[in-house]
Amino acid sequence: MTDAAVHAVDPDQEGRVRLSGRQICKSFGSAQVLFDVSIDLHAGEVHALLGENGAGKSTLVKILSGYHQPTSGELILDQAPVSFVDSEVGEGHGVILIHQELNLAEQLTVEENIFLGREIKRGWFLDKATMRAQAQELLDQLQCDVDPRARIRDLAVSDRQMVEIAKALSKKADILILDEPTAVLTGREVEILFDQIRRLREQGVAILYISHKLDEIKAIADRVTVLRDGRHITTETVAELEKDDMARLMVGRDIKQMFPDRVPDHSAEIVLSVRDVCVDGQVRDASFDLRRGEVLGFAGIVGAGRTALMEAIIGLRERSSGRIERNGAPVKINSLQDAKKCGIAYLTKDRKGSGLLLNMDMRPNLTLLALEKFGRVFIDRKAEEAALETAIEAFDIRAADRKSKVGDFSGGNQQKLLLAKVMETDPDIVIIDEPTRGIDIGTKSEIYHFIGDLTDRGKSVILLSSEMPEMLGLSDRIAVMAGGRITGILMGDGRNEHEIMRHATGISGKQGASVHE
Amino acid sequence: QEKIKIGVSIPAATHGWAGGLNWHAEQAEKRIEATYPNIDVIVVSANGATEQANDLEDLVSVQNIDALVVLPFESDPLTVPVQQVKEAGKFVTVVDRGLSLPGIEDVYVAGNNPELGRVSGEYIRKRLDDEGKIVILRGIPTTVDTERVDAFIESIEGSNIEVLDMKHANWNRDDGYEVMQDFLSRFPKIDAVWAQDDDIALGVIEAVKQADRTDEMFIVGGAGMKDIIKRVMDGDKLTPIDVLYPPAMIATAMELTALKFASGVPVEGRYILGATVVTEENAKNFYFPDSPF
Amino acid sequence: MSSVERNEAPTKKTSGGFSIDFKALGPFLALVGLFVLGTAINDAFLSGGNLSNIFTRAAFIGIIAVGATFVITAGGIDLSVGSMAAFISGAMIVVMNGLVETLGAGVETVLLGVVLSVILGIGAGAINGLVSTKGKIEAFIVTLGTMGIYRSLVTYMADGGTLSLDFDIRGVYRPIYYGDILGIPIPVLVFFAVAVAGYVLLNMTPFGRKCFAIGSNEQVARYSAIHVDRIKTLTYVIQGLCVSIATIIYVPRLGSASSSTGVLWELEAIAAVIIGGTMLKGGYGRIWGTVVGAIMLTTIGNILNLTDAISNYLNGAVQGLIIIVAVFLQRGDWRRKKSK
Amino acid sequence: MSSVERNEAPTKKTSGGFSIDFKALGPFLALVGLFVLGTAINDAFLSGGNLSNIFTRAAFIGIIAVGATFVITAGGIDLSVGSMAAFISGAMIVVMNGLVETLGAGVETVLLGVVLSVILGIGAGAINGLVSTKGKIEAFIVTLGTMGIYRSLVTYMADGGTLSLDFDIRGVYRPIYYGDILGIPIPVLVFFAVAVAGYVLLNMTPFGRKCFAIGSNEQVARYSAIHVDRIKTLTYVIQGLCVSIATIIYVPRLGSASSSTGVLWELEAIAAVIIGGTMLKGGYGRIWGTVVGAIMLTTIGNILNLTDAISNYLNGAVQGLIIIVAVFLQRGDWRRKKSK
Ligand SMILES: Nc1ncnc2c1ncn2[C@@H]1O[C@H](COP(=O)(O)OP(=O)(O)OP(=O)(O)O)[C@@H](O)[C@H]1O
Ligand SMILES: Nc1ncnc2c1ncn2[C@@H]1O[C@H](COP(=O)(O)OP(=O)(O)OP(=O)(O)O)[C@@H](O)[C@H]1O
Ligand SMILES: [Mg+2]
Ligand SMILES: [Mg+2]
Repeated sequence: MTDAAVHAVDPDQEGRVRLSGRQICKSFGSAQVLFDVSIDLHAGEVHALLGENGAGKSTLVKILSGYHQPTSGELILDQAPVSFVDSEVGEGHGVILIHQELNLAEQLTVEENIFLGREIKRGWFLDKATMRAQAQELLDQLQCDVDPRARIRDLAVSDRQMVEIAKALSKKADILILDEPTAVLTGREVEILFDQIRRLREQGVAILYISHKLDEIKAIADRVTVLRDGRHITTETVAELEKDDMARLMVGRDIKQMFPDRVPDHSAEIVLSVRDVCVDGQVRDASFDLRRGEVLGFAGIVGAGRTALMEAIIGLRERSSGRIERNGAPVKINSLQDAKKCGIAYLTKDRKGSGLLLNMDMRPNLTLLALEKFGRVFIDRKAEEAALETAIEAFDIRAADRKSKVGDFSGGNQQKLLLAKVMETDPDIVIIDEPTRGIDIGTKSEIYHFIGDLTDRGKSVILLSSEMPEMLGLSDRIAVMAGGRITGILMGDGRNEHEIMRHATGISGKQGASVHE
Repeated sequence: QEKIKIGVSIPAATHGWAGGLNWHAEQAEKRIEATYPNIDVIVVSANGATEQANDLEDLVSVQNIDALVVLPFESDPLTVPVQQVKEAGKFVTVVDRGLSLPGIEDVYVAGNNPELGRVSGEYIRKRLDDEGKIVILRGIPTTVDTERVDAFIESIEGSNIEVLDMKHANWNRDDGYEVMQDFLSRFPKIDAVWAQDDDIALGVIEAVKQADRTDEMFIVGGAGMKDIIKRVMDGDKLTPIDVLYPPAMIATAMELTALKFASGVPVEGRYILGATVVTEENAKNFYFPDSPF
Repeated sequence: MSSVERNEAPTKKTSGGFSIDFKALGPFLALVGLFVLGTAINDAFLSGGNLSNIFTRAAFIGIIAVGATFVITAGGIDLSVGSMAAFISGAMIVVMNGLVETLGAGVETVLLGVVLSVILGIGAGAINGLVSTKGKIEAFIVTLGTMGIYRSLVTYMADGGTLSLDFDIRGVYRPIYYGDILGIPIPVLVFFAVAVAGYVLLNMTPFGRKCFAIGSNEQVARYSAIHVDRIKTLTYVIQGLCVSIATIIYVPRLGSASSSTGVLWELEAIAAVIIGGTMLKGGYGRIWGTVVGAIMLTTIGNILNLTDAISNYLNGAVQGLIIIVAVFLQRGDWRRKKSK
Repeated sequence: MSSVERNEAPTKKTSGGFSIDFKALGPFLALVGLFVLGTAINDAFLSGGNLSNIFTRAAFIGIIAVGATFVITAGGIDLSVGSMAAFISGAMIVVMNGLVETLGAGVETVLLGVVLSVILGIGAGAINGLVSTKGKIEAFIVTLGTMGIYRSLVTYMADGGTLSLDFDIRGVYRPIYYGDILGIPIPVLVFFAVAVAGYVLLNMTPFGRKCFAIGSNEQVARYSAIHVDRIKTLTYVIQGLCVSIATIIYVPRLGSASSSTGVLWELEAIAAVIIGGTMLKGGYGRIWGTVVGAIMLTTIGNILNLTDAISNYLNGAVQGLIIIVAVFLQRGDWRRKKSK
């Protein structure tokens, strides 16, 4: 903290302190989540904030931008104490926060969301032409290919995040705070975002950046602050820290091995076989086999149709054609209930929209999918409580208050709960769509080992992920999709980033599925 | 000494006639309480048969009344509740709509719904010389409405009067206006309108005026609303007569009941009010400009 | 409307456990307040007879409102309950009267009437549910439509007049409304049984849990392998069943049905549900709240009959005011403000 | 109810632009269908007089429904509009009658009546809005309460009877309802003007956009620096203003007000809004849909008056059926199923 004081003496210096939090404490009810945390944001610098799920990162940045009030402590903006009574005041001072949870009105269009609350007017009326043009400009700047007139509810999650970013950019921030902006983005989009962050840094904007992806921290951040259990652990320059150091500082112990050791058995029996599945406009003639004890990865750029294919397999989307066989016998899966009966479970990537009941507490959320397990006539609350106990243990779910609404949980803990919910059905085949979105590195490794255990027990996993290391580290085989088709299934040494990209972008040139050893 | 309590249960003022009923009940309450200091009158109003049954229970159980004056929302559903009041040993006066079982009430002050229909029908028949096209605007589909309409139809049977159509106008001016507008666009020739109720009649008048067909037809309402009586008195060609169905009957019933307790004279039996025809000549006898109805 | 819930979320925690209890107790406290008011106005209020009257009356609306709690919790709405009640009453009367000739005015006739009522209630509920889920039409529109349809049907059956139950049958059927067991009126017992059954179903069974989930977020429910359409339809069926039970105890009271039977009961039922703390947008329902809400509404009507200090014309105003104030007090927000 | 919207999302993309157009056109097509039906039933339907009647009548409910579109879009509901209309009519009549003595039965008197109406409308709307937002009470309960209050007030003012406008004033005021400009009745013109103003306000101003945002997600709105309570209150004020405008053209029609004025208008207004495609849960509103919805409702009533093929007792049933079918057809889901 002393170096911050040095900066503060010379306000004209490039790295001068713009905004700092001093001795911030925050409690929700009886649960204290922040203890005397201090942080300085410098102009023209990217400051990273690291910490496990539930460490208090989001809470801290909400305080810095006026969405929460600190229980004690103060904010200092340009050497003067300030009080952001609400986010409006914060924004008035140029502090812009991109929330971890998407904050868009789903029924409104992209353009309407970007300018929500600060519409451009001509006279008394909305200047729609200007807003559309500016929205288009912002989206172009982010190389984001969505129509400004599209409704948010029709967009893919990653596109929604890009809209959030566009919205923040349009606000002309002096101090920009990004809370896990890349959790739902793909590699290409992350690069675009980084270009923007670098550009803003050049312009002297102070940036606070939260992510669980340590590569990103190395790539973009200048300094890093680590929080653990609501306490400030350290603030250092990124150059001085290796990724392992960061992980250790966060978790408080060494992470020995990220991925489980796996010995793929390519001769195990086929448990699921999908043939010629089509979904109108989204998937064409997808066929693949899944073996017992296998992790089958699905890679592809956004909109390649992976989610559509999976939802079609489990009966959440209408198939226009195609067959599905389970253990060699044809099965009819026309609804998720059918899929459940076939021992297939699905973990959605949209945890807020289709994953969790945010206004309820953990217990009903955990058991919702496997409700009949807890009694057909009456729900056995004791069994539910026991299951919750087990899940909290198994998935390391950290909630300040077990009775609080799931919507108040930290993002990562929501994700863990969602995973626990899906696993409650004890499926033979799990389809997991972005399982580690927003999960800290320590827990990530636990989840990877958990998946490893599953396959060791003879379960099979289909993994949809936009994180390349995860895809490569876990999958025995990798199916790549492009434009609604499976363009290749990679095995063995064929499983590398280059091959995946080649198939994902469609330059592999082949029409049908190709197999690479 | 304990006051004698007379409970009065009537329908709430949800349409013109019922409004008049409430007004007259309130006036009668004031008069009776002023005249007989040892009588307390309690007026309650209900929005439906169930609510009225509730009111009767409350009058007995919490107000501990000695006598009940009731104008049933509908005859049938209130028969048993009134019977229970009677069984609790109270003096019962029933007004307008008779109960479905005989012998419950001590006094019956009866309006005469079929009579209203019959008188109206006979007037129209005579006026049109047994020949012509008419339309009918009905009230809310209830027994009261059905009795009136049935009697009306019966009274024009055998003549060449053709009922072009009848529709419910729910004893409501706005509905009367709209239904009449549509009758006017449908039927090029209408000789007379039976509106059955003065609220409806007021709507009909405006619709006919708007269509500029005032010379073509006349309108017969019912009840004795002051606006219509005034028109009759002024000799308006559109409303030559009105058929009386006075909401003041509630006051009559209340006063009869009070009399029984005040004077001790035996009061019982049936008092049937006729359906008097109001014409230009006698209208001034029925015109009360201060009444809200 | 949802603002109410949302606004509270942040403050809830700070005011600690007591406030949460207060929220659940809210409706009860408001009811106690009403009882105090009633007693203050007239001593007779607390008499056994009067209390028994209040609870017996609350049974109609209360039973219907228990059904409405399911519908509303699952994110739906049913405007047709009042006319459904009228229609079922009418059909019961017509059929029972018809059976007198063959079966006589005995218990069998009444039982057959009861069976018919249950069948019609379930059927009418199923129609509401299926048309809105399968036809993908807003429940508001569907039940507004069926509201007109059922009311017309009873008017038609009664030929514009009143359908009246045979007086011999009334004698047999009468105890269902007027009878009591150990001094507790039968309608009150039925109400209690329905409320307990509703409570168990809503709070202790998978079905109830699914209603909460659907009302809270339909998409999440669908992704949790819940047959959303089926469950929603079932809530309307339960509503229909509740209407039929209410009708079964209603018919012996007045022994008749007409087009004016049950008018605006839907509004009262929904009001009872909302007063009880269930959210109109769905996702949160509370049977006991509903029961208290129904009793509150009835009590307000009763209190107005205790005094003639207020002009009859102003009944509606007083009623409206009391409802607003009662809900305001039970929400408990004023306490928080004051304590700040 | 939200299922309807959500279900469509996945299919929407695939079915392409046409389907979206169809959805917006839906209400219009349903209206055209009704007109065809009307013409088939009776030639008189298409006569200028009849059409002018339909549109003039639709003006009342339509104007009120334009206001309701704002309230519902922002996630609220207003049940008090019918009794508010009755109350405002009554107050206008009382005041104008009173002014005759001092000002005479001239234009000034009418103007003062109109000014009073606007003040009362805005005031009543503000009360609904403020009590529900500041008091944190569900709008359903607040407006149910004020519904009773306003209706009682008019009953009280009228002494249970009818308030009648002075006949001299009627002469002056009459043209507002019965007059026309270039053959178009003035109420229709006013309706059109209100609809255009409503459209502009809802779709072309920041205020309208904020209504959408609040109805869609209050939390997001709050995070976007939108003064949620203020905007919500304003929607009720707009609703009140619309009621007052409707009243201003209603009073000269029959020159009277009583406790039966405006009964159930709230249901009609909400129905018009929902038929028009606005979502009851908020977040999406469509003024033109509302206008068409109001005209549809009026047309159904008119068609039923033009035929005697249907028993009068069944009017309500036919009305209910037509509403359900019309909404089903306009939702356009049946088309998709068929094309599969
Ligand atoms: N509104 C709230 N009410 C109650 N508890 C809350 C609320 N917001 C956050 N918390 C609690 O505060 C703690 C810190 O949460 P926070 O969201 O700041 O974590 P985080 O570091 O951002 O985690 P993640 O990496 O998972 O996003 C968690 O235990 C969470 O449950
Ligand atoms: N609810 C929806 N409504 C309309 N279109 C949709 C919807 N969901 C997905 N799509 C479209 O369908 C196509 C395939 O989407 P899908 O989500 O399956 O892609 P994906 O490859 O799984 O993407 P991701 O990499 O983000 O998981 C995309 O063009 C997408 O925009
Ligand atoms: Mg976070
Ligand atoms: Mg008195």
